[in-house]
Amino acid sequence: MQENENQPIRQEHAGFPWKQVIGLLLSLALTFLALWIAVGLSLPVNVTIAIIVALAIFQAFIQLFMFMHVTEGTEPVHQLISILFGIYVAFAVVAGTIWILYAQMG
Amino acid sequence: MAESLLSLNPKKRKDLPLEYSTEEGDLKIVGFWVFLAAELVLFGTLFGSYLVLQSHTAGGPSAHELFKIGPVMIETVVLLVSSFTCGLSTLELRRHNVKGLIGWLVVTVLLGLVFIGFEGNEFFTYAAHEGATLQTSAFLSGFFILLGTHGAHVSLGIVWIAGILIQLARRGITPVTARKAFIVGLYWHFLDVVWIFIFTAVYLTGWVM
Amino acid sequence: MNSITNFLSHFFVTGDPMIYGADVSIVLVTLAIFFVLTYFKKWKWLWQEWLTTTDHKKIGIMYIIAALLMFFRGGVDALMMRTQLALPGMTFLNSDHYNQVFTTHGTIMIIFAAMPFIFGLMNIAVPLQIGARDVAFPFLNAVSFWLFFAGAMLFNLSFVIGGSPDAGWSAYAPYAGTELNPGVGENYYLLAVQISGIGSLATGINFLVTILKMRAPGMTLFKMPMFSWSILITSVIMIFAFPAFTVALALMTVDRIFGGHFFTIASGGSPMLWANLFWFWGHPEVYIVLLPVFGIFSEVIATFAHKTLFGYAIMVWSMVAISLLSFITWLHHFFTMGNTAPVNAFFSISTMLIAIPTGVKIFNWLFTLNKGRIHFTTPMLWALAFIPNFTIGGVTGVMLAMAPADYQYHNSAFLVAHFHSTLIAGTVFGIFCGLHYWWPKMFGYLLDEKRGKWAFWVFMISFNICFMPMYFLGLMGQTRRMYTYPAGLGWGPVNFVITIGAFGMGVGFVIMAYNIIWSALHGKRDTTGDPWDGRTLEWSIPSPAAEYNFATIPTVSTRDAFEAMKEDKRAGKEKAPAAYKPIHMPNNSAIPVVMSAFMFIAGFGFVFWWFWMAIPGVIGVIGCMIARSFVYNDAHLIPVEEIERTERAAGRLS
Amino acid sequence: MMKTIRAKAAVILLPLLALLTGCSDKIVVMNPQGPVARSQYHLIVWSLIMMSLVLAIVLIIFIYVLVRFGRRKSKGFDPNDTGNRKLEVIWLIVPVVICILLAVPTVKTLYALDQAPKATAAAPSAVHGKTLTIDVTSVQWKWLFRYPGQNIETVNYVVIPSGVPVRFNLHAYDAMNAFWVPELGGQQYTMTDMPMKLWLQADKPGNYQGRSSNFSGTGFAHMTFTVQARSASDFNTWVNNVKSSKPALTHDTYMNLLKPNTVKPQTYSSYPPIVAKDLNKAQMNAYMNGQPTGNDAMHGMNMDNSGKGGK
Ligand code: HEA
Ligand code: HEA
Ligand code: CUA
Ligand SMILES: [Cu+2]
Repeated sequence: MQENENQPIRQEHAGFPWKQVIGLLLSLALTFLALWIAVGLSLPVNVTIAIIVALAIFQAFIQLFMFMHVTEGTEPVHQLISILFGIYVAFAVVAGTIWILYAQMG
Repeated sequence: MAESLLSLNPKKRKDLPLEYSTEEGDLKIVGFWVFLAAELVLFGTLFGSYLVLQSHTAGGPSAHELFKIGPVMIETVVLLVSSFTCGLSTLELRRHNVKGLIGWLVVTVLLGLVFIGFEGNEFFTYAAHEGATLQTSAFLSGFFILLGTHGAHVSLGIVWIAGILIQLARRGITPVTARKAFIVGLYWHFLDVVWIFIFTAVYLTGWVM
Repeated sequence: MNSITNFLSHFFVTGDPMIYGADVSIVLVTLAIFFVLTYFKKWKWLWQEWLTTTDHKKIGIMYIIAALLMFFRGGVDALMMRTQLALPGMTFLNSDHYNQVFTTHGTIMIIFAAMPFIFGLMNIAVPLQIGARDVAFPFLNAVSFWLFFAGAMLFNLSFVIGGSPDAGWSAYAPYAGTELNPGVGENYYLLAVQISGIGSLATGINFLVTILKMRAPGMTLFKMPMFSWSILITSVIMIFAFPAFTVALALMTVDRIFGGHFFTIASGGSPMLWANLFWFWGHPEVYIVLLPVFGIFSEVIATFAHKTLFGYAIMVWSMVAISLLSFITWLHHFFTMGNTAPVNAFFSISTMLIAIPTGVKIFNWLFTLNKGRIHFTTPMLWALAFIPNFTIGGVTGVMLAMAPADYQYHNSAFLVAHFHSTLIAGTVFGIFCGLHYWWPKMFGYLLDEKRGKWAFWVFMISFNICFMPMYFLGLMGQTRRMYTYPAGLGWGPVNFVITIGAFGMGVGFVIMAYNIIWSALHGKRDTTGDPWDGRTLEWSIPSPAAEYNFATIPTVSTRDAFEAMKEDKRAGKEKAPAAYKPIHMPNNSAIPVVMSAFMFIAGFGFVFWWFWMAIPGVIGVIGCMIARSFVYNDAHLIPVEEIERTERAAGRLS
Repeated sequence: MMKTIRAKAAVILLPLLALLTGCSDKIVVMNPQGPVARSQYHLIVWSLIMMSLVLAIVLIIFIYVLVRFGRRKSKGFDPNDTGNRKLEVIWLIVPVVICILLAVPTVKTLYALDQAPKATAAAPSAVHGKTLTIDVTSVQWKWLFRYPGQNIETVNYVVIPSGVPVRFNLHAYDAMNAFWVPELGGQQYTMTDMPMKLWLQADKPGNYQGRSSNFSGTGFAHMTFTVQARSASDFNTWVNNVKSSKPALTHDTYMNLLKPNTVKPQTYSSYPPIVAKDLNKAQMNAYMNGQPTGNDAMHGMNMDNSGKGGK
């Protein structure tokens, strides 16, 4: 399978790595923002948790799109659907487990 | 030209980076994405378990008493930066620059080692000074296994990148080594994503509660 | 000296004649195998042709052989249980022994018989159906098989060494924890199921990528045979259900082996968390063993009704719906664990919803038969019997889904009847159906129809005798997992009938086994490659298929691609075959077998808390992975002359 | 072939019909003796009717297509009959409707069972509005019943007044079990880390078989008990009798009861304070070693004993 070795490769990535640098700065900013909201402010616990979880999800998407090239490939729809299904099931197991084990009668 | 194992129309592949240039590369990258999707559920299950056990301290130390902001922030920043350097290595891969690729991967591995060092130290401190081990309470079992699983993934990533570095040094950038370097990059970024949630769900909520 | 005998008497299970019998027969069978292989000088052949193979067809056959053996073991367990329960107050098995038997029966049947059987059939049929030369990751495929095999061996070893698990296939904490269950039995369960589960996850990824990426040109997803669709969906469920189980098993392993407190009574452990995690995998698991057989039935019913499948698109979408719903119903297995009304209400309704897509499929099969020309072959009989029998299992499932009613059925024989109605009338009928259907493609001859039909009728009727009365037994208050019961409750006669049915199923299975042997000697050769007038691509190539499957990859333009080709041929529009080209095929590899041997060693070490043994095993596994990473030359080229020779021998080239 | 299928249909459906009439008292689930079991029984009968309907539809179509198209030379073969939007919509809608018809009473019953059953109308006014609380502990392999109001304890049998809603607080000492008295109502698990509640009520005096329905080890099959429902006055007499004529449960006897074994029914006129603490096995071990049990605030989920779980 070596015959493809000389295929043309797109050189789109020449120049300063803006995408990566912005990704890094954003994730650092989000991290410290979350820390400040959790430790620095004293919002009600539920509100705090809602905000920091939202920030974490936002940051995860930054990694996914800025660093991980999730939309690349011959048929990127395959990995996109896989990740979406994974998110669906992961959400089911986290939310379901918490709901079931916290909402119990005595 | 030999007729290959699979029959998918290879035309689309021409405009894609080197790691997609063979059918094998294409398959393995998709396969790895699917694997990462499965890992989402694996970590999801660990998170769910940790979160329901978080308050089950059984008289032992609680999250609030245990976690120190300083070391955790260092771990977090180190891992975030390593994700960035790993992103740069993929960039150098795309530029066909072996030296740059190897260089940034080496930096990434070193940052990974720093992270593991800090995490190991954190675990050790808990165990040695607070008497907090996996056997202390359900909360601590959850904590050590969730973070331990992540840490084991990072350690495996370090060994894996080291193996790929050897192959890159020996063979340069070929479709096969390009694919390997790209996939290990995906893996590394994914671990960063997991850490973001550990940081939020374990440490931040631990401090909040 | 004393400590050595003491150790040995704990290491080997002692004191039970049945187990001594098993010890002796294991030693004898092993010796016999060694002898036969050595005498006929078959070691090299075995190693080169089978143990190191990466050919999906051979891996499929190995899966099926192993699964049939495991089905036999699980069946013997079932007959032992049924003998013990036949009459009130029987003393054939004591309590502890009975508890081990139902645990191994359930675990083996689901994890080491039903799943590998399905993996076998999908290995054989899927690449052929989609016009591929192998799966996406042939090496990984071999790894999956050998991990399953290592897990199965480890699990079965528990019978003679150390003692079997006895907490049920669902291994509920805290009973399965070390406080109440100190032996090694549960460790076996955890490690064996874990090892084979990793293989299942890999199989899921492998087949998902295979089906997504390796279809013949022109075969869009919606032109794909329904069995391949069902495997696509099943793979998705496996990929997302197994990681949860991996974690659950790992956490309990941490509890048992490293003193953790996830599910313990002490130190804040939450036993209910185990139930929650187990069923998060456990419910999708039942669809993992069901959807593939839905695919098989779709192929077989269409083939023998001589019609295209009715409502193809909605058949696909209903499976997609099932895959999504299957992840949000798990709580129905513990409605009675103190949940609040909103929680139970949510999961009652989400469970009932699954009846809708399943019903869609049932009606579509019925309407495929409608206006068909029905041929009652053996595979078709299994498929037809599935429809009413499975519907009974399905509708009783819906009854269980109604939480307040489930308070009365839960853990009763009614539940046992429900899940055997679905697992046997669904999964087992389905794998027997697929076995008869694809047998000629695997081995080049057909299973005998007359004997096959006998096996079918005996098994099917006995199945009803066995499991229909069990619903009533549940309503009469008998619970599951009771090793005995007193007279006077009216349970005795019902149990007796059930036991008769169980032995009848044994007879049916024996007839089937006899048929396999008889047909191997006298079976009709399949010279055309298309014994059933099939509709899909696997029937377009010779039986058994060549190493490379397709000499030239077919181009597809419609559903039922082979049927269309045959029509073209009849109309004289046959396309000239393309010229052969050399074919790349994956090399054999010893790494999967070796790796699974290390896995077995590691597993065995952990079972006995022997870290000196476990750690080298783990290192061996990692070493194998590293070794593999440095293998660059993993494929060989089949030259055109060899392809011509093979095709000529199969009568495809004049 | 046809004959066997028809015969099978009869074999399946006839007993179902027999069940609907509740003809046999051996079929305990179909022989409800209290309001809880009765509401579940109604739900079961309703679901049986709907399920028989579904099964009948499937069987009728099944038999029709096999008879019509299974013969050697049947007419009407149409290989182009590959789908029909209208039909497909029908078999999407009908099951949806059936599911709704099942879901509505399911949810209603669920919420109703969360509350104490309404006292039987025929009950004497003396017991109107009254409830009884009994704490149940499952131990490998026996059932302990504690009457906190009466300060008495029984083993492997329990006496309740008929016509009065009884609140069973369920708890496990070691393995999980499930408390099931089919004639009075469905089951509920017992767990080590949280109390669970189950409301049951008997219409009239009588003896009802109860058993554990969740596997808990060697003696599981013998983990049975009887529920003896007595009239309100007989119940009071029984309580007084116990108080005057039965021995007290001593600490040592209690510790013996906690060992894994099977025992005969027993009765005690009082119990030591440790019984009321609802310790599980781990907590008991800690207590015996002089360590804190942590049971004052149920460790872990912060469950209290008053019935309001969670936070
Ligand atoms: C292949 C295996 C398989 C399959 C397919 C199913 C299918 C279903 N199962 Fe079953 N189940 C098991 C295997 C399976 N199950 C096992 C092994 C257990 C017990 C495990 C243990 O505890 O050890 C179990 C337990 C189990 C329980 C737990 C009970 C308890 O523990 O108390 C419940 C409760 O809701 C349930 C429900 C269902 C439902 C609603 C379906 C549905 O998917 C069925 C859908 C099908 C139909 C309904 C028939 C066809 C439809 C029509 C003809 C359309 C019209 C119908 C209606 C509108 C109703 N199952
Ligand atoms: C695919 C899954 C599968 C299959 C195929 C079966 C098949 C059978 N099962 Fe199984 N069963 C389960 C999955 C399955 N079961 C599970 C998950 C449980 C729950 C376990 C738990 O509680 O943890 C269970 C539990 C279970 C119980 C309940 C035990 C209890 O709770 O006390 C019973 C009791 O009757 C039973 C019976 C049978 C019978 C008679 C068969 C028959 O179909 C078997 C028929 C096959 C053979 C008999 C082949 C063997 C042939 C021979 C031995 C030849 C010699 C014989 C003669 C000549 C007669 N099973
Ligand atoms: Cu179980 Cu709270
Ligand atoms: Cu289920």
